[in-house]
Amino acid sequence: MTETTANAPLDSLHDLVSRIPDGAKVALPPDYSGCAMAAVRALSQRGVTGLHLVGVPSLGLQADWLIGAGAVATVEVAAMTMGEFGIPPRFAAAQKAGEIAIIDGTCPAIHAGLQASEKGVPFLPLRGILGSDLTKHRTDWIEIDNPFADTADPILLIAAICPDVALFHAAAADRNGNVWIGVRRELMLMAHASRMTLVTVEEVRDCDFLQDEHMAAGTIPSLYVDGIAIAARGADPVGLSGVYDPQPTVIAEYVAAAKSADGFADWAATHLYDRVPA
Amino acid sequence: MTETTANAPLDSLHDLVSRIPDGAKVALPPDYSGCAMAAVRALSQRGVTGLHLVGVPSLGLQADWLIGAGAVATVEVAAMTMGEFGIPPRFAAAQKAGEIAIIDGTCPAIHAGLQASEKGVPFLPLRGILGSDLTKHRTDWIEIDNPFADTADPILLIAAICPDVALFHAAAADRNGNVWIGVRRELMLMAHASRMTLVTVEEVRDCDFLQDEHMAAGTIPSLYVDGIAIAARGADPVGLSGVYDPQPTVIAEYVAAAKSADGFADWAATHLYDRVPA
Amino acid sequence: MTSIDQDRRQRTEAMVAAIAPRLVGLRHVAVGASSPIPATAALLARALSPSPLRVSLLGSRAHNPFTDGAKELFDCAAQGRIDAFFLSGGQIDGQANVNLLGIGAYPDFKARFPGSFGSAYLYHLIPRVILFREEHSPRTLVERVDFISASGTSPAGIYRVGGPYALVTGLCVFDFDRTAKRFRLASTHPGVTTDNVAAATGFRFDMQDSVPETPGFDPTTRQLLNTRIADEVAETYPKFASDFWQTNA
Amino acid sequence: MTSIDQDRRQRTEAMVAAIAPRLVGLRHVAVGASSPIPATAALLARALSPSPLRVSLLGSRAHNPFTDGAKELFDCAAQGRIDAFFLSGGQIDGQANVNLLGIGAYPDFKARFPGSFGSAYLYHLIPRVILFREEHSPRTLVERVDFISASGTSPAGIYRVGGPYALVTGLCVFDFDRTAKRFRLASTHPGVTTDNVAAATGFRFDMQDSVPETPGFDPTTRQLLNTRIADEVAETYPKFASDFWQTNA
Repeated sequence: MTETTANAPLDSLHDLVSRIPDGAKVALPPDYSGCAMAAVRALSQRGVTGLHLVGVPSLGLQADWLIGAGAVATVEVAAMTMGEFGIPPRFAAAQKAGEIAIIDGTCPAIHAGLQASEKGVPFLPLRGILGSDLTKHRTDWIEIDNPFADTADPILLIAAICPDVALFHAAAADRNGNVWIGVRRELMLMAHASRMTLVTVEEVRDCDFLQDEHMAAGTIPSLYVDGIAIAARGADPVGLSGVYDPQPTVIAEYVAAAKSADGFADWAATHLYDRVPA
Repeated sequence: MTETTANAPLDSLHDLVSRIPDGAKVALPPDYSGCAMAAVRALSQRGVTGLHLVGVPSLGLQADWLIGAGAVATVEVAAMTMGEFGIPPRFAAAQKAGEIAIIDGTCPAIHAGLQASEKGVPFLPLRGILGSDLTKHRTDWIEIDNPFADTADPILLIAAICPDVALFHAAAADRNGNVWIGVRRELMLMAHASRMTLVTVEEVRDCDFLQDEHMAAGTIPSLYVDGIAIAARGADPVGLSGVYDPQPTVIAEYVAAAKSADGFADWAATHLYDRVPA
Repeated sequence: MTSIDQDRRQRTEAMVAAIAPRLVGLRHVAVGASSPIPATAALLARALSPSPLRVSLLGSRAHNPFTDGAKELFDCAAQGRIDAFFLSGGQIDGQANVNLLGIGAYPDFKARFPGSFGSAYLYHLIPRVILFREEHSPRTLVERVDFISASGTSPAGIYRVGGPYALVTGLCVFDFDRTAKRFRLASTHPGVTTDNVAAATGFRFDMQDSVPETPGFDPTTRQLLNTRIADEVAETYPKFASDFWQTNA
Repeated sequence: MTSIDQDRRQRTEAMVAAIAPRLVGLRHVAVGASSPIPATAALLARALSPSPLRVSLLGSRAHNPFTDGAKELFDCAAQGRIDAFFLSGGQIDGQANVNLLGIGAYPDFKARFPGSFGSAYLYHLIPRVILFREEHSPRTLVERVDFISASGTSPAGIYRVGGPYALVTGLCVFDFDRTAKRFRLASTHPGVTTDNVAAATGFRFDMQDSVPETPGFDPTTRQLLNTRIADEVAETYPKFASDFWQTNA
């Protein structure tokens, strides 16, 4: 079932995350859209620091592990949420302690910033948003007057967001290093917009998704994929839509433990640092 | 196999094209990306006039039928080409006679204009293009100075292109009016960007593409589809990629006949106006 | 049917009953994630609507029509293809400003909420945005929000096709008057007086002499809710559906 | 092997032989539709390249890697993911301006070409754009194009990461000097003199005293071309492949 290719030789998880330098700007999906949780374990174990996380458009448990592990300097997000479990506990603590920079945005502006990077342009315009206090704190949002309008027509320009790395988990890669993401097109946008794309997958299939008319439309071509590692159940415990469900009891245990720094450290010793696949 | 739904009751070809008013701005794909040729026959037979065709991004035989039928006032395109058959003959004649307005553009600007419409913004910026004589003739392209740059940095803004109608042919619709287009995502962009989307399909399948993870990624949701008509081999003679091939001998016959207005009229009497399905 | 108390059940019912009629007749209603009450109201409105009403539930598989990634909801709104949407808020003020970010002064909030999500954008682009907040108290409904995630109104000359339409709480319904830029008490839920509302509301609002009660469900509608709608809700919100609606009524 | 005359075959071979070495070592070469000579050269370069070279052929199923619609080629170029591309032109001038629109004054051209396609954009964004035009005559290679579809050079201060790298014709190869903004004769094809080139060229160009002959194929490369490469070309250009390359050499 697995096969390496010239285009995308398979990495170990360890090697995959070794390509993420300290201080990198890393685009991550929200907990429901394909999180490379096994890679995040490996990254935490390595002791990475100074990451600038870009939530596409929000972050949850995945980011909280990294924040708890001291890996994160900045989060750029439309929201920090674990859904029914509320605000991620280590994020809440870091925010209270002033230990983390937060670039507060709004979902469509994050998507537009990534689309600007995808199109290789310095900005994209967006309607709405004007009047929100968010605009007061964003030097990378500039209001101009729409040059196509006859009368005054203020519109916001959103600067391109160019992550160094996009990191996510998907159901499968093929033998040529193409990655199938189905309708999760935000992952494709992340890959197009980022300088490097690293992916963990449940499995590698011995076929070519681009030659299969039913798979091609949901496939990120290997052109955009810089590294692939196999990680079976690599999205545990947040789950992989259509493949396996989230594990609410595991998440609840984490949330209970991570309310304090000590509790996180205890939890991490046995659940984060100890469980890194080779 | 076929079924009407509340979301997208099936139209006859005649009823489908009756929703395209004279003078409409109609977005059409190039000859290789799913042309609703049967619908174009029906439209020509109706005697539609004054159309503004937007090629996404080029046009060929499909547009030439409409131009020969006197239906077209304006073409907005990056190219007018029938590939190995050269420039469409009725277009060439209309251009020589000054009977048609031509808005000459470039492929990425047409896509960007449609993306601006898709995003509900008045313009999108694009790199490149500056220095092309095309810019001298486009009042809907405005050069500004990139407000995010520290030094002078001219960049072109492309006005949104908002077609009244997107018209194309696809392999299949499902019972809920969703249309499967596979990797032909430019058709999805056309649908998102246009006020109305009319589609002809080879068949309607008794299933829901959105519930099928392998079909969903290549599907235009019925939300964007305003009318569907069944037209078996509806893309003849330009063909439908992956379903049936173009018919070069039929196309060659057309090109030979349509070199003159009389030749076109003779050809059209038996091949365009006579062959409209009910 | 589980241990949800009767008060909570009644409030939830009243909120659904208040929202649903405000959606009937529309073409497309979208509901954000983690919004079971608006989802229930939207699915009920679809069943009651004389014309086809499309309901898109984010987070649902059966009712999520999007195939162009997470940006599609926002593009779709900007295209004018979404008629109604729902926003909640940690704070909502009398000018319908919404605060989803935190209490206190930015950035060192005393209490931080999850975040603004797409509110700043969708509030401007979707014609009928219905605000909902079950907790109706001076803490949640304030004179002035501490942080404007999404502004309720805009100055003349700002492109804005959307905005607040109503505010539905556990006590009552306010309609929003976009000209006066103020809420007007439209109805109070069963057992709630206008004095109760005034005491629980931190912002000033308009009120006519006589304020009707929020209409409840007739037996046919209740039957629909406890059968077909409960089943539809359960696809996305199974616990909510079993807590609130009898599927064997 | 069909009725293609020997001259045409030799010119085609020389063009492929001229283009391929200019692609070896790159990461990603894209080839537009209806471009069999560049496609052949790109596939040959892939086979000869010491490092992985990706070839994307528009209009090919096996070699088309795009899944985001017709816009993806252009986005991909702007992302810096395409190292080389090919443009032809109805007219090409001495400053490497390309005219794909028509002869005469816009808009009432005496002769109209198909159109500018993506040239105006890709020429600015792809580092190594190779111009190709088999017909080498004062009609095609002119002092000044009648219409600039895509400009060969840009003033300082214009964002431009791409541009002309070489011009390959049926007679010779010019390299483009971006500083001097002029072509320089790099080699002449077998049997062609510099005087032949000068007589056939409508623009002025630079030339060193001694101009080498365009290197041909060694036997190994010719064998590769007539076997594996011919098969790969045939997937997209079956007629061209059978016309020009012996698949049973």
